[in-house]
Amino acid sequence: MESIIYAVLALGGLALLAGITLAIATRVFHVEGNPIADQVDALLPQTQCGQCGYPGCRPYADAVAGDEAEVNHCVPGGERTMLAIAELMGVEPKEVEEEATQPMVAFVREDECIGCTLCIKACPVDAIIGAPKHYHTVIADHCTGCNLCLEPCPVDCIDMLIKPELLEHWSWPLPNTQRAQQGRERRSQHEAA
Amino acid sequence: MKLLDVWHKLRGASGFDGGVVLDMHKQTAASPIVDCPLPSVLIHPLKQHIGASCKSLVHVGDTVLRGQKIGKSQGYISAPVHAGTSGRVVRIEEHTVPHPSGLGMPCIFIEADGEDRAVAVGPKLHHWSMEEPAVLRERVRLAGITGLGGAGFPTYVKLLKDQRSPIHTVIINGIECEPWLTHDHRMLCEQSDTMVQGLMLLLHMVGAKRGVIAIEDNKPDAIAAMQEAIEAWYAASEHQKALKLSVQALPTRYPQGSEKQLIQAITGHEVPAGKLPMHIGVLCQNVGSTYAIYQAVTHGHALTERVITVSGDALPKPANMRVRLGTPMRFVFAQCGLEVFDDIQIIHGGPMMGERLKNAEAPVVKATTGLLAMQRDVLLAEHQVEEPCIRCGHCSDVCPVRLVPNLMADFSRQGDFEKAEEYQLFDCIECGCCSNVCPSHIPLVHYFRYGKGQLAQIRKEKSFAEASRQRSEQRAGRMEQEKSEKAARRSRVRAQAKPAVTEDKDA
Amino acid sequence: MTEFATILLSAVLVNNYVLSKFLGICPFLGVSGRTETAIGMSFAVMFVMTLASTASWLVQQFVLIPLGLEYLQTIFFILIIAALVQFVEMVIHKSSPVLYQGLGIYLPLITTNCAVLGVALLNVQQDYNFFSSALYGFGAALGFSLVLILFSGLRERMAHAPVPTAFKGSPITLITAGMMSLAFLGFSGLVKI
Amino acid sequence: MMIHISPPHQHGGDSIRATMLSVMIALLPATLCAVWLFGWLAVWQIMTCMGVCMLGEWVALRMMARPSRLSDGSAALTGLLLALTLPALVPWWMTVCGSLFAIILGKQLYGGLGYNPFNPALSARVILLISFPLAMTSWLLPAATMPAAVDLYDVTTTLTLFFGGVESLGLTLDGMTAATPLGYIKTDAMQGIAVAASLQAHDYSYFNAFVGNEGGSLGETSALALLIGGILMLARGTIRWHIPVTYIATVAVLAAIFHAVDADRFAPPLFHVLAGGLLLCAFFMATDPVSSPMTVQGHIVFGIGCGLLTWVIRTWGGYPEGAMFAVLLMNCTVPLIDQYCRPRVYGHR
Repeated sequence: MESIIYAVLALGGLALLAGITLAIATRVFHVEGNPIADQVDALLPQTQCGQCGYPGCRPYADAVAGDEAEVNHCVPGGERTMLAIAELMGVEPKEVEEEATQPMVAFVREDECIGCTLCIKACPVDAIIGAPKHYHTVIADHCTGCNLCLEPCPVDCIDMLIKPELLEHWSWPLPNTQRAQQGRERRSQHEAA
Repeated sequence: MKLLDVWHKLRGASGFDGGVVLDMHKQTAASPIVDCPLPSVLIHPLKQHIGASCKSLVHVGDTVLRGQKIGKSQGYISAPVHAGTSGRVVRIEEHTVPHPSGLGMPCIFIEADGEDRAVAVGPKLHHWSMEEPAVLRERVRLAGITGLGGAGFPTYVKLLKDQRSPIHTVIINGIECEPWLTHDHRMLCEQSDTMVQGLMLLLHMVGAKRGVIAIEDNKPDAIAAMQEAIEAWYAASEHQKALKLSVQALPTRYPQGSEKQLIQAITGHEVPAGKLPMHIGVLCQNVGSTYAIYQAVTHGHALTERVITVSGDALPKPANMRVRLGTPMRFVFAQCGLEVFDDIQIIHGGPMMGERLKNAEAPVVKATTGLLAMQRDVLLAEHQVEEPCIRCGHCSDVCPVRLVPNLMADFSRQGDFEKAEEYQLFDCIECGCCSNVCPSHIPLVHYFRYGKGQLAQIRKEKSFAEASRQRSEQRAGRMEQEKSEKAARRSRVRAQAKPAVTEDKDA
Repeated sequence: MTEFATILLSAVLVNNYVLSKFLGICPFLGVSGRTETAIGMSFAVMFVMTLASTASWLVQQFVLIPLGLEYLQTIFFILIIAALVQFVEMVIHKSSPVLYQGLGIYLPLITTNCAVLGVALLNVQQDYNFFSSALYGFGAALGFSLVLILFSGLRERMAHAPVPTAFKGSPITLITAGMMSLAFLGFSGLVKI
Repeated sequence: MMIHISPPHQHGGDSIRATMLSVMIALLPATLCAVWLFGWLAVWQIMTCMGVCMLGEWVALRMMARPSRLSDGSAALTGLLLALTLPALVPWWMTVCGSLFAIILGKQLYGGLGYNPFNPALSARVILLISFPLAMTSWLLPAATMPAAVDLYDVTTTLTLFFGGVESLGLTLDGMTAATPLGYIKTDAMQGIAVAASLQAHDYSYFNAFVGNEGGSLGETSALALLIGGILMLARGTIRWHIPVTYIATVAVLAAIFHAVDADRFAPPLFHVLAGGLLLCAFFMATDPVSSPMTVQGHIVFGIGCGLLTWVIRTWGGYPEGAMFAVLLMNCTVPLIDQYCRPRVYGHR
């Protein structure tokens, strides 16, 4: 009997001691905020297109950081962004649902534009300029190709054009050897496995 | 690390690290420079240098003179483009240029009138030693001179006199370490007096006291010619003994002619990463550039012609030629007896750093050092099956920048570009030594170019995303503000018992 | 002095916890994917193991033996280790969020790392005094770290190798661990205990 | 679609096959020496190893539906290297097992040529040593010192020995085997016999160690043949000098220091350099490009590490010979060495 009491007391005492130490430590080493969301946001392409189902990149970043969303919803970011987020979050990579197409840029057919300003309000990055009753113009360098201006346009005068390939923007593709292609495949398999 | 540096110094007889000894194929070493005839149409791309593109100053139908500025430089690092001959502008449109992508860029087409009337960019300055260096430098800028060694960096930028790091040594780069090419060799032999004059001019422009003409020891005739010219100059001008001119013969080893490696070989100092040679007080000029600078200053000639080597194992009559810029390559090859290009690969530049071109339609530009017509089946890529890396380390042995090429290539292949950058991918000078010695035939340089391109792309996307974010946040803030203003106004409206109708309209 | 050297050498090389005692295999396989994470884990394990071996020695000598509660050894030791790991986790979360993210689930798993419990129990078994047990704990952790870091280097190199499909992932990892174990057999007999 | 091909367009002409061939040529003296010492038995061992390695590689690649790589000679080289590390008397099935270990476990499972983190031949050798300790430490006497009953230059005798073992000739191991110098000084040291006395008792001579007339694996005994091969490779630029030189120098320096301190317990440096598989490992195993570091600095670290471990295991370890363990252990460290031993890049401080 006595030994049981000793045992209980000793174990309880030690547990209490550990508990108190940990309680104090929680206070001392408390971590503020969620720095992960900022890091996720930094990886996103900031097109603000909403294709992920969230109203912009920051909300999606918050959702991913809070484990509320999968890492594979960013369409314009494509595989590279998905892999980067998956690595940051330490989760398994997932296939990107829709692969983004070539980079696009919006273009307003000015002779058809009625100057309604609806697209200006829709643009998430202020890339369309123009006054009411005047032609609107897309600043091509600012356009993220998010398609959000297409919907509100009452006269369908906005086109999405493929960004032209310029000599200055050309960069070397992967070498054409078999091994080079295999290397890339292995990489993606490895990330996915 | 210090100990290693000592070791490098001890070993330093050959000057720089790594490097390879190549088959030189200098068939045209003894062929005098000949003039290439003027073609009927000259094609001038609007960007022939590193830096910002030029803006066309002429319109279709305009008549121009040789040396007339037709492309205006935009930005600090840029060089204007001049008409190659007198004639009429017939077209301004996209045309293929010597670029590995095979893409085109806007070019000005000039139909020659055959008279070849010229206009100078300024008065002749035969007594340049009386002139201010800044005046001479401006002349170089106006003449549109870029480095004629292949990279095409605008020359006047290098001639800047910087108080913080005064230039003490001017090196004339007569190394010509690329196989096949011999145009610098011929220039040194045929224009040795002009070279000495040009070196004097450069010394004057940057205020340096030491001038070195660096030549690889496989060109003994050039070394002898330059030595003779310098001795003659010393004998002629008693009063300028303060200047030290010399010819330095260096062992034949590729890439001796790479600017950074040459500077290391001659001065023993390394150009710090991300800096230019001027930061360690050295100016390095190519033989062709020196000649062009001298011509621009003394005669007011714009850069409208250059000397190139036309060679290759598929070319019947290889030659060193003085070619008008803008001459279509097909025309140049025709002068050397090559009309049909079946199974022949054209290389723009030397075989180590030159680019393969898809066809012979592109014009000769400022950066053209040579044109090679090679039998396809002798080229590396034609029988290159990339095998697994056996980590033999030859690539890092021969790397003049002391990189670890196979690991960098591996990271690039796997898409791990950040890691490749950590291994100093951007310090690679793409000399091609590593690919040349690789027993597994791995196209290492290609991987580096791919990696560099992707990294640049990622960076561009990052900065675009950052800008988009800022705009998006501004917009969100603005909308928030508008919303709260609206709400405030509405509550104000509600608080006032019977508001005026007009006020409501405002809201 | 010789005794301390013997304990240390034996724990690090000859009787390496991972390669010859097969303790701590879970984190050894789990956290060895990247060298940086492995180094972080090594420090965490070194800290925990050294502290755990000393703390358990103290508890053994001053609580369990006087009270005759040696039969409660396991539960006491686990309590101490669990509390220690919690503490370390908080410290790392505060001081290095990236490392915290990288270690992921394996940090709390140090609790159930048999190597930590093993070192505490072996200390008792071998009747070490206070300094010896601290040294033994540290040495064992050092050996664990050495092997973990070397192994992470090998795994990083293997990550992109064209390993046959059937051997991708765990199989080749275990084969490599076996090869390392073979190599470490070279140290056998180095220290006579 | 345009295919983009980057410069350079000129190649120096080096190839994997040439590299492998060059190593094999450098191994020729050691191989001939093995045949001289152990007669036809050496031939059977070497042929079995090389044949099984090449067959194993062919089958493995076939099963994985990958292109055959037999023509580059890497499998043959692995077989030759493995054979040279085996005692002459190893039964044929062990040789076969070892060769398969080397090619399949040591190489193909990791993805084939260029990806194996451990030297295939050495890993197979260690697996055999640990699995069959007795057979792997029974060192046949060289032909010159062999009892007359056994003629190693006779085809049938050696074939019987190879396939049937010693028993099939009605002999026992005792009369035909001898301990290696490293082996007997270790056993004698345990009984408190001084090194010099032990060497004298076994008629050790530096000359025999140099030409190879002593117990040991097929290709490791003759320092002369290995040196010729090593110098050949150095001269042809197949390997760099850093690993072998630092490796051997480290062993020699350590041995010299300790020998100077206590000559009775520690063997002299020259003995260490000539004994066991040190030279074979230093010139042919440690320099295996795939499993050694990339850079010169890495090579120096690697060589010193190998030397240190070799000497430590020989002197204090349970095994008499530490060279192969040392190389294998250092193979583990190669990725880290590669990461941390990089030369200073041009223009960086």
